[in-house]
Amino acid sequence: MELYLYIALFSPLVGSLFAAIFGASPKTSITGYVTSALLFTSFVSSAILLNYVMGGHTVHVEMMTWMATGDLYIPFGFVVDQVSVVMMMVVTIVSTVVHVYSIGYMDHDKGFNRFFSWLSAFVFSMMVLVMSDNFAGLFIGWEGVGLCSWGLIGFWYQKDSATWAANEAFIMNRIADLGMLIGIFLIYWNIGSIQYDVVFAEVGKLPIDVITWIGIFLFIGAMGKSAQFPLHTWLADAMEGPTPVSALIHAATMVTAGVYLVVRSNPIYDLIPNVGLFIASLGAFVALFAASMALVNRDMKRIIAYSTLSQLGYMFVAAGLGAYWVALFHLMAHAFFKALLFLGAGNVMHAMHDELDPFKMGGLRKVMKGTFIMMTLASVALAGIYPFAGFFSKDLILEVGFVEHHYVIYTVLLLTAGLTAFYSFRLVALIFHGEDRYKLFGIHPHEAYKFMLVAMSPLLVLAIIAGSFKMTYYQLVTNLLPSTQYHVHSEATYWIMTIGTQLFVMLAIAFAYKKYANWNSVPDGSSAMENRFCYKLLWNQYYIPKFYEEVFSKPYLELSKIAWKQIDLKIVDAMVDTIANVIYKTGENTRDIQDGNLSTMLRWMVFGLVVLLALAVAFTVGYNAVGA
Amino acid sequence: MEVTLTHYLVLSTVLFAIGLIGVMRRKNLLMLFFATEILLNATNIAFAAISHYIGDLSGQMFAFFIIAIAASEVAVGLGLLIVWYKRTGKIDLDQMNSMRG
Amino acid sequence: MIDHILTLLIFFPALAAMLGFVVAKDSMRAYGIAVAAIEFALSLWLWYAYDPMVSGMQFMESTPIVAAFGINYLLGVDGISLFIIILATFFTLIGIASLTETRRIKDLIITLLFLEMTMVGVFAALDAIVFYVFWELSLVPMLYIIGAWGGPLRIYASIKFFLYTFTGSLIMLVGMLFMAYFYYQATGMWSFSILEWYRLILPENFQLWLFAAFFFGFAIKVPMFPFHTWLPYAHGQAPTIGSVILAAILLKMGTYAFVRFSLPLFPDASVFFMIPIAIIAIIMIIYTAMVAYAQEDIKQVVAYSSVSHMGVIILGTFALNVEGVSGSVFLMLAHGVVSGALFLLVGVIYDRRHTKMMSEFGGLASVMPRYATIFGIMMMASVGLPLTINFVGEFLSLLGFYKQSHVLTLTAGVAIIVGAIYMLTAYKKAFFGPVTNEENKNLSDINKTEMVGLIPLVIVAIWLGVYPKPVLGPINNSVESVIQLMHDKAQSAEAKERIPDLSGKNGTISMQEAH
Amino acid sequence: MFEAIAFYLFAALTIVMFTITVMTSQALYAITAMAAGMIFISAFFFILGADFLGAIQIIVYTGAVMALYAFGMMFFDTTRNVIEKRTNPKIVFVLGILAAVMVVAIFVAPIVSNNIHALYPVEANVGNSQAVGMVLFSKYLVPFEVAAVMLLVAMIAGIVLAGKKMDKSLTLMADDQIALNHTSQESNHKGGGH
Repeated sequence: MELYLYIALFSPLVGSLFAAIFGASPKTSITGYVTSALLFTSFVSSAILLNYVMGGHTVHVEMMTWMATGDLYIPFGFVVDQVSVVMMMVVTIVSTVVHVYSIGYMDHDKGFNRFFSWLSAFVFSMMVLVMSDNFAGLFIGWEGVGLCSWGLIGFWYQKDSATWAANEAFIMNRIADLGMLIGIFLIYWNIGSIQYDVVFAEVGKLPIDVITWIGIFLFIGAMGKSAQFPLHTWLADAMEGPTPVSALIHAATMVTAGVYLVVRSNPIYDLIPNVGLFIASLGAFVALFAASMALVNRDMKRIIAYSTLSQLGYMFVAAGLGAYWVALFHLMAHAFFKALLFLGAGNVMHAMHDELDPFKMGGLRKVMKGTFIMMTLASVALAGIYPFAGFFSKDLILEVGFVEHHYVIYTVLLLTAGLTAFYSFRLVALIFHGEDRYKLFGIHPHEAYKFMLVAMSPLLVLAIIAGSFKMTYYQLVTNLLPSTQYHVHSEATYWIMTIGTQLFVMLAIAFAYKKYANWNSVPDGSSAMENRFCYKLLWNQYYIPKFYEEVFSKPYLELSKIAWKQIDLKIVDAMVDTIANVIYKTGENTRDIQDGNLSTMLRWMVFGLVVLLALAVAFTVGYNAVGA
Repeated sequence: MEVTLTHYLVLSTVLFAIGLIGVMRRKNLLMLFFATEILLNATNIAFAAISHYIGDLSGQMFAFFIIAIAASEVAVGLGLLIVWYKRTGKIDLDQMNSMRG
Repeated sequence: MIDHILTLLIFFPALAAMLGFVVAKDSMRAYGIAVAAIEFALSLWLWYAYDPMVSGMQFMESTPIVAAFGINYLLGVDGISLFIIILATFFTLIGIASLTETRRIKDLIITLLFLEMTMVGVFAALDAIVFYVFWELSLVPMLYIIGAWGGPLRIYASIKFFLYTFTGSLIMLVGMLFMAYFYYQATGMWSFSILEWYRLILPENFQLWLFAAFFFGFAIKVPMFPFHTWLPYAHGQAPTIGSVILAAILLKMGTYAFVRFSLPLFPDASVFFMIPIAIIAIIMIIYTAMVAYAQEDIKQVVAYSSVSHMGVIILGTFALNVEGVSGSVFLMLAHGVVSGALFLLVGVIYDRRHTKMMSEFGGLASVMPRYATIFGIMMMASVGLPLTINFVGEFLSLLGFYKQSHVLTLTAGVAIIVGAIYMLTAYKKAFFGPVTNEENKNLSDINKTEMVGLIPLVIVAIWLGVYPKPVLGPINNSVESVIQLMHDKAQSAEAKERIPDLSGKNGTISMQEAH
Repeated sequence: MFEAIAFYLFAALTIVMFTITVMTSQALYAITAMAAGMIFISAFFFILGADFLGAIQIIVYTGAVMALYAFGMMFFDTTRNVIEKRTNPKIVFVLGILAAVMVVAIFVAPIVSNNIHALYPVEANVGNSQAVGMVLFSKYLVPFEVAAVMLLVAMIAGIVLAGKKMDKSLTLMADDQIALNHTSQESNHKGGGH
């Protein structure tokens, strides 16, 4: 099985390096085929491993030593257990699909080879992240995906906004990574190892405040990668990257790494329910907060990005409340339908020549039937309608909130579910229904390549049927995760809740359709609604990006300039120069003594003699005084 | 009325001070040379006195060598002085300022 | 021959440089490369012959110079100095091989070979006077390189460089003389041997003063805030090769000397000054990172970033535990490789455009993709991405210091954020965006000569990031003996507690074997 | 008692003589007073039992050095008053006296004298000249020889410097003069057969 593990892990790397060889040369389709094939190989290996793990085994290998000094010992160790294999499956499935899809999507792009190199490198990093058997390995993957995300968001590096977004993403993630690093340090100095098995076995013996700090710092790491408030702004800006990237990285895999971390560290978080509650509360807040921003946004990809953010909030609620398997399940289901949604959006963008404003589309269902069906179904899944994947996972989270008696969280999540349904179908309605507003802009949309749609189909299938794996999945992961079942106590309450939720969601969908299905104009910012305070607040993302800009970015730049021009040049360096100048000036001024007149020199000589004698006397007197 | 080493040393110092004043005061090079001779002689007295009172001949040896050096100094110094005088016609210290820094 | 390999390593380049005067100008480059290659091969042989299991000094040589004062020509290497010596020979080779300078190349290569002698000498010397002599001698070739091949302000920069570092060294010399005097008082014999000094347990107040004296010499060399201002001028005016050697090797003399002198000689003072120095290091990290962010000249960005990273090295050194000190020694190598490479890269674009202003660039990624890729890799290494050489060192340094202070480490950890900020911003300014400047449109990508210098550095940066063990192992063994020595010598209770006792460490070794 | 009277007498005389040497504006007075002072100093040597040194003092100083000065003065026009520019005479005296006071203070403080031991003690049964000779030709033989060579060198130097042909000497000419002289000599060489 070790062989399969290595194949699953390293074939994306091989693909990446292969594509990198052609990185600077013009498009060669072979890079796309090779990387996709290698990704598929990785997927097959993961599937074999899944099968093996289902048999109750786990695979644990230690490839080689990485760092060893003092008491520290960090190997490159990989583990395939019930949790990591689920993640591996999600990652390989989505990335295989995205790779194949990208062959079509990036067809005309000059950086075709570079793109595949980055994309496969990302998959490799992600695999390292999920398969590592220690926190340092996790951190390698953690930073690796950050790097690839940087490279892919800024893929179109000629665009200033893209590179800006890339840097923003990287730096924001770095802030969080510092937290994670500190968490790792804490673990090391308190436990003496950062291997998962050792840490989880020993963590219970630590004082509670230490565990709390560990939990907090690790979660700070998770907050960055999963774009939780207040480090969320980068995710929406990351939509500058090519759409397959958004699908793979910023929906299905990388952003869920934070959830994975919390799930993986469940023995730690189990000991600190207070931190768990904080995580859950933050998750619920982000769910609502992100959904509200999605309501008014006019950028198709950003809307989906906010929806991702919102769903990540759901996952954190589950994870924070100790329902780790539920969180992971939603992670999985979400990966499928959200990737599908993004890829569908990619098709639309292609058709609309990179137009992102859904108000400028409309009526596209006529020309893009396949995409229309897929996106609608994905939205249905996202909204959580029975029997799609979203129903099983999302409803479960609501139940968790209810069963754990966190009614506020429950209410917030319920409300968010309604909002989710509304904005999802607002998007679908605006894009595919109504009048053909795109004609105003002289665009002739066309459906994407067939093979792209075919490539998307596995995701469609999974988005529909993933819910049915629930019990198999449950049995699998509860080998490792706490196996709490979340059942509402009375049958009646359960049904009322479920049906009520469904009705509420459907109502929201219906409202969205009613409002937007027959939209016929492009808003120009003059309508009454658009000038309302609430709308403006949401439209400007609660002014948070502006706030960051004004409070952090600009002052930092200003401060840096002050540090350089005022402090470094005018104080620190000037001080050094002053000392040098004083010495120089002293020489310059005292050179008059050297007027060449021997008589004067003789006087100075005698003067020096007198001074020396005086010193001798003084020291002798002093010495005698002390000596006596 | 015992004459002690201190007496000699004080005498030596007084003579040395006179020489020192001469060195600083004189501008005529020849006169300056006289002053340096006084300095040397002042130290010689000190050496001889110490030699006597300690009962060690080293002091006298030093004085002896000082006299030798003083003699050579006069020979070379006067030679240079004559050269200088022939070149400039003056032996005034104030005019020797080619070493101005 | 292996018994005298260190002497050979030190004086071979110097002899070759002397012979270089008679070599024809046209064949000077080949001659220089050949000499540097032989020297590098010798240093690799040194590594091969080095026994990584032994923690003490190896290949020791001793010849009395001034026997009455205990001054000996005493050489030796341990895990701490071994790799810095290799780094020095490696960079001299790379520097000469990828030399693009055309003015008076013969003089330049001869100077570089002399510089190589002094660098190897500093790291191999175990006698304080020999160390001091090489330490000061190293200033002369560098002064000449900056002063003769530098930019318009080269005279100012070189004099500042020389006088500033020289002043610090003088204070250090006073410290050394005092140290020898204390040794004389304690034992009745004169000795300048560092190894002999190690055995001396000084009273704490003596330690504080001596530590301070040594500190000035080292801190200016490192350069630590607020003594760093000579460095931007030196880098700004120095030719590419000068900056590369300066950043890669010469700065390491300071940090190396901290590990070689300050820690084992003055354990109590090290603990006493730990927090203040850590604070200086943190100021250095964050403040210079901010200054780097404000720069308009790409070489200055790299120069200040180099200062910022030196802060992490200092922090790791004063972690006073095996993890931190090993990490800081490793980071010295990493910093050498990465900042050396970055200076080489800046040199590449400077050769083409004769400007270092980032506003003049922009969009270089599309014109020079290979250049952008290598720059990107090195930038990411500088930012401290895992699996690059810098990460190992930074991780271990910060990890080590975390044992001493949580809050300070958290603050120092900001390094990874601010480092990303200035590096990414600089990269964005230079490489991303559309090509706006006409002059940039037809720039040629990296040529073979430049590749020769850069590719090995990329390989090393990634190889040692993925598999640092061959280097980290010997470093670890030697550092462990240093830490144990410090623990045994420490007098105050605080120092005993801060510096871990490794004598009962067999348990962990067996644990490692079990893995 | 006799010793004390002699000491004070000669001390007073020496001081007076040397003061005249330093203060007078007549070169002849100065040299005369100087010569007298030298002879008076030799008296101290005799009092101190350093007979040989006393003899040397008279021979060398009053005989050789003073004669040299006297000859030297013939070169200069020293019959007139020596005209000197005085600047800050007060400083001169203050410094000189200060120096004297300091040295006296150091000498008077009895710290040094206790620690000095005789390395070459005076032997009671031999005379001073004999003792001096013994030390001079054993311990101080090399310095003595060096001093002899030095005197020889000084003599030659004095002759060379003050010698007659010195207006041709290169040390005396300014650079351009030398160049001029040199070329003229060369041209002489070429053009002349003499």
